[in-house]
Amino acid sequence: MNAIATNLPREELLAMYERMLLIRLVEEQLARDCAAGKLPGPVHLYVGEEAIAVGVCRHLDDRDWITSTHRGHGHFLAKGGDPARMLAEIYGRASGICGGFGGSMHVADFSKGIIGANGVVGGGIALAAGAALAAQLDGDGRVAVAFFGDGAANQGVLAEALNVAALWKLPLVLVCENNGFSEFSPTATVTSGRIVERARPFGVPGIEVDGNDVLAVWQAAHVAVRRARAGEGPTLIEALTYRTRGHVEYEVTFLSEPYRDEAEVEAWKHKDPIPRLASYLFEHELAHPEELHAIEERVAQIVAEAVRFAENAPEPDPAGARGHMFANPR
Amino acid sequence: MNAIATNLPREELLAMYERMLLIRLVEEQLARDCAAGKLPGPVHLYVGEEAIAVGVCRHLDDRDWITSTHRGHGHFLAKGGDPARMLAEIYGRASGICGGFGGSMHVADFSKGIIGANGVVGGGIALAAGAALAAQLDGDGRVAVAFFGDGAANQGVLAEALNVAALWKLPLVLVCENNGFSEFSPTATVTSGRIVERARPFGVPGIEVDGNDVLAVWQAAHVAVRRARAGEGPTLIEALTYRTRGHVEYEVTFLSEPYRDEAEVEAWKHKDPIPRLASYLFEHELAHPEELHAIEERVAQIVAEAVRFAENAPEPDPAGARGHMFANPR
Amino acid sequence: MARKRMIQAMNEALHEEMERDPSIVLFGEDVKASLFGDTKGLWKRFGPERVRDTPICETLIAGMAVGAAAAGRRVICHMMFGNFVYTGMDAIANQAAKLRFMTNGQIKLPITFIAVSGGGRSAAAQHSDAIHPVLANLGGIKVVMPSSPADAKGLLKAAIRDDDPVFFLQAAGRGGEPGEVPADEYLVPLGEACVRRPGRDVTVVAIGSMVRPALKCAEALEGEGIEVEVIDPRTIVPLDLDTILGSVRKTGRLVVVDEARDTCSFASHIAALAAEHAFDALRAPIRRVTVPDCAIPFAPVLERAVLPSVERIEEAIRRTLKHGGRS
Amino acid sequence: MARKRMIQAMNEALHEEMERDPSIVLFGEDVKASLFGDTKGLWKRFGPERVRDTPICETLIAGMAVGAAAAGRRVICHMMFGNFVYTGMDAIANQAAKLRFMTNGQIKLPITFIAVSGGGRSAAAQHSDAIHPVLANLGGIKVVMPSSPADAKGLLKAAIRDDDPVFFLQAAGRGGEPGEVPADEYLVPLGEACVRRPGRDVTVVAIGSMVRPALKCAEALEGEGIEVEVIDPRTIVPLDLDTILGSVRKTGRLVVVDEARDTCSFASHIAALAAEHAFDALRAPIRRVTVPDCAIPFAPVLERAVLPSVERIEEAIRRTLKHGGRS
Ligand SMILES: Cc1ncc(C[n+]2csc(CCOP(=O)(O)OP(=O)(O)O)c2C)c(N)n1
Ligand SMILES: Cc1ncc(C[n+]2csc(CCOP(=O)(O)OP(=O)(O)O)c2C)c(N)n1
Ligand SMILES: [Mg+2]
Ligand SMILES: [Mg+2]
Repeated sequence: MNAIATNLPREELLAMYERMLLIRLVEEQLARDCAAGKLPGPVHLYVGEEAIAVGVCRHLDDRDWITSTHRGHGHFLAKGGDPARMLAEIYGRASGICGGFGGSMHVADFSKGIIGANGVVGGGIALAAGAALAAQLDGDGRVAVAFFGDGAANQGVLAEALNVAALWKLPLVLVCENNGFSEFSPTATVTSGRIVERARPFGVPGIEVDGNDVLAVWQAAHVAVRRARAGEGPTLIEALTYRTRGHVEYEVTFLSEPYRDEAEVEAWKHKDPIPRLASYLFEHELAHPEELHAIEERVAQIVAEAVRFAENAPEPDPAGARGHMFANPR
Repeated sequence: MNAIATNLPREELLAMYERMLLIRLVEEQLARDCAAGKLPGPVHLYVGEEAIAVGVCRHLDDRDWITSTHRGHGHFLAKGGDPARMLAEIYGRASGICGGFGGSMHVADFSKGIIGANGVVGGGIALAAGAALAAQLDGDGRVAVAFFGDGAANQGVLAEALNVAALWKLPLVLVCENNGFSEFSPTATVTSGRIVERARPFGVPGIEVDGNDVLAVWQAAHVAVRRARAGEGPTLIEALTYRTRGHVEYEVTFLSEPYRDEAEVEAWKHKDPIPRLASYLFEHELAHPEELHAIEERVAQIVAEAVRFAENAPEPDPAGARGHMFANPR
Repeated sequence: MARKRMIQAMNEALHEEMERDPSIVLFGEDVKASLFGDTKGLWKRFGPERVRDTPICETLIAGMAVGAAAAGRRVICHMMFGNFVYTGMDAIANQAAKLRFMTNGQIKLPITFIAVSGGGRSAAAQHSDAIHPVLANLGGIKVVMPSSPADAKGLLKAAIRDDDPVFFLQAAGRGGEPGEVPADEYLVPLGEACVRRPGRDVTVVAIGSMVRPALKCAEALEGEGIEVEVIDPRTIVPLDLDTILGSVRKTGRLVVVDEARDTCSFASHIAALAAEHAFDALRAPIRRVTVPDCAIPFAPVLERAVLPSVERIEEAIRRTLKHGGRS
Repeated sequence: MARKRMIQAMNEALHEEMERDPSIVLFGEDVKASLFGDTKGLWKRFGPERVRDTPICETLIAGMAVGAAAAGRRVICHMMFGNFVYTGMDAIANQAAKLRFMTNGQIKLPITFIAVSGGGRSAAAQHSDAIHPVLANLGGIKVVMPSSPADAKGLLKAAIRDDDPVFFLQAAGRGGEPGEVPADEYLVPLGEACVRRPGRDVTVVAIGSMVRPALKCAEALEGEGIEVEVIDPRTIVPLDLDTILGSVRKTGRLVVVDEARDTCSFASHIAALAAEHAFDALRAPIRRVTVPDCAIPFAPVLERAVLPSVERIEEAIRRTLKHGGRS
């Protein structure tokens, strides 16, 4: 781990710990909700990948933009989205962040710079490039970050975005979360070469990083975001991680065969980024177990309140089902 | 120039000379036809780029597949398409190779493995990948070649094709004709980095070659086609050339300003691949001027006959204008 | 006959046709694991040459389908959700729909694209579009929309054997619906509508997923002595116009039920055809039951409110019947 | 008033609006050189920050338009030919048409997409599609189809100021058509049809490029005492249904002329609306003059045969008039 990340103030480290934990507890809540049959529609959880969203988003403020994926709860929360309104959205309630119109795959909060989760794999890349263009024109140092998966990296739009962002020096950070799978296809079966290398022909720097090490992610994002803010153009970060839960909750009910080795899953669980940061904090005597315990209690409290809010939130009014299609309806 | 190409039998060299000349004379005919207002629709000429189509297609036979571009006459002729029926097509006649349904941007002859010109920039890349898949399944050593421009290289489908072709070891040769422009945009203004490099992240070999040197193209294609036939997978060739005519005939009538330097155009005219091969033949004492002259006369004759055929060809019958939409109409 | 789910019927069709014709190649994202179950077992049975998992790159996949078909293969290309077809739209609209035409019929393009289409399962806006009107307008694409397991099997087999690009659209989330499927081999030809239920008072043309609610509604109205004739076009390109017009000429009243957004829906097209060709027989305004011109909302209560329901169909039928004939 | 070509009128609109609103950014392929002339001079006037030539990558371009608009810019995105919209279709159908809806109206998406649409110039199948039915069916996209230079200018300015994604479709090859354009600033609001010519015998709704031949036809029939009312919807989303229905209620006869392929055309949709809402007034079958369900052929003689012509419009009108009212 390099100089800068290891010199972070302990408050910053604790904040990252707290944010990762928030994501984890919300996702575990959703896993239970899903098992209980309480969630409409498909749900894709981010468990085990929290270090990426958190390590990147610590560099961003509300005026920076992010675009996300079908696995987007973690990005939403890391960027400062409200867990209560996110849960209400996933429950399909009127006080959800999108009024129940979006759901799990479309959680968005523009007031926080969250352009939103996206049901189209690769769809967020072009949106982020556009936001980066807007940011560049605004000229006030904002950046746009696109989170996307290893599967999404095979969509041609990534190459298109690298090309344009390089030409125009867009303040764009492309964060590929390589979690080993594209749905049920192991990455190597559908992805040739290393994704991080795909930036090089365009003259864009590529950084590969351990995606389960929040400090390593923080470090890579630090470099990329600073570059973007300084007008030096885009960076591609490939964060190596693993999806320890299913692609989609409930997949065991429809898959006839396992697509991966349970031992592999277990091995990766030992690389869980949250205990890993805890160990780091202890090793470097930056926190006591009680402190972390206090954080855990606080976060559990927040999540419990969020669940309460969401559960008690009213259903949307079907009379308004046509929604806000146009800003200027006739 | 490396060993193999320079050891080519002189018959092969003369055949390439003849084929390049055929393309040139047909295109010059079309330029005159266009100036005379005889051609319906837009026409994009290949003048100056003949070495690429010819250097590549000499390695192919009728059972190999090619896909082409809006600038597709050269590929059609290089692959053995009939100039008379091509001209008739471009004139919009019933005996055109596509019965007048396709026109300049859609000349195709499946009996010669010519899947056809394509009005969609980048559109032929995926078609060629599909043909390569079919060829691979056929298992008889066929290959598919996609010709496309530097502008087309910025379409994401190129990255998608590189990825899949590398994974599946498809017998695919991707030939990028970098002629310095994407319509009226100089390549450097819309293309970051070197196109040939875009193959590397996928583990695909890239070969850059002087596209105005037919022997160099022949050499590169030799390597790539052999690789493909041997089941070793795809290759990307970037052939550097220059478009000495306009992007589209008649562009001066609608462009308000020049988009390039006339001196640059003139400089490239001196690199014309046809006289260049002639010089090579003379220098190496492989042909006498009279021999080339005889070829020129023969080709001029072929073109004159093709024009006669096309001019006398009947107009299509409007009663059949709905064409062959379905193979199994109800 | 045996009771089977629609997805099983599709799975059988795929097995039988790939067995029958070794030139068939099938590819798409995760066709080996099979998200919906339709392609389950094919990889094991036919091997990794003929059954291929692709990366996520719809632009390429759809274009490869065209290229492989043009080069002589019979192709089955799985696009998963209808909304992902937009990503591969160039190859579908500019290549698949036009390559045969542009080359004056030099080639056949035997491609079957499979996708689920429509809503109903809270998959939200980007997974719930009913894409058939867009496809039908392209001109060169046949569009198959089965409403039962038996039809799904017979139509899918016919689609695969067809020499043109066909989109086989399975109604999203309806793959589990059971029905009787004949044991012996059979085909359901493209372009033959089916009168699901005869009746003399009003014609209801219901497309794909809408056949079930239309039938439910017809049953409910039976008790009041209202005879609803329910027609299932089964394929919208080609369209069996004769069966539809014959029914309208008989009943004089037409309701069209379509899970598409209203503007330029297939419901509109059928209404237009009837307003031209069966005009003299019409005794009441032609009503459409469609999705309003909005995206599909996520929350179940919202989604239900925009999708055509038995209640909305019933209301349309009643209004049509109430109209006092020609004024 | 001054006589201007349509493309000049568009060029003026772009200049005026970019002058007026510095938040506007315009990009697309070769917008600096300007293939059609509509974006000519903008790069010089507004500089390379606000006017950008992009590489050829419609998938990205269309998506960037959405992202930049979501991030607060007013965007003009030039897609060149309608057929290239298919390449960028995901961003249009899944993102532009839905992002505001999915996020419960959190944002506006002020995007004007410009493209030429339709045939008539032997540009062949991949450059001649009339793409408006596909766009209109998406639900979240407004669709503007001007028929005169004056409307082109006023509608384009209104489209740019509109806070929703708008497709501005200029009829291909008609950019050179001249017409009177007011000297003072003006807007033509979206959603207001125009009665191009009043008449009491038959209503002809003509869309975009079809207004001219419809008017020609109406003039020719005037000599025989046939009064044709020609309605130009100007925008098909939003649609000024009242004006259309008002006319149909008056004339009792409707012909719709649309350069789209027939199946799921906008002609079908207008026919369906009339067959529902003006049924009692109708005295003859509703006829559509459209393109048959094929791609557009290259050869002029073939292309002319599939595009709606003055002759085909006239024939449709005559057949409509011949029909003896209600039977
Ligand atoms: C355009 C498109 N194609 C296919 C899908 C179906 N799909 C949803 S998630 C997924 C896999 C995505 O893999 P990756 O990008 O690695 O993200 P991960 O799920 O691993 O986080 C696929 C194929 C989709 N949603 N959008
Ligand atoms: C998808 C698509 N976008 C845009 C165009 C318009 N267009 C036609 S040719 C061309 C430039 C192509 O440049 P390049 O690929 O370098 O080929 P070249 O013309 O130089 O041979 C463009 C933008 C098109 N035909 N298709
Ligand atoms: Mg993944
Ligand atoms: Mg070029």
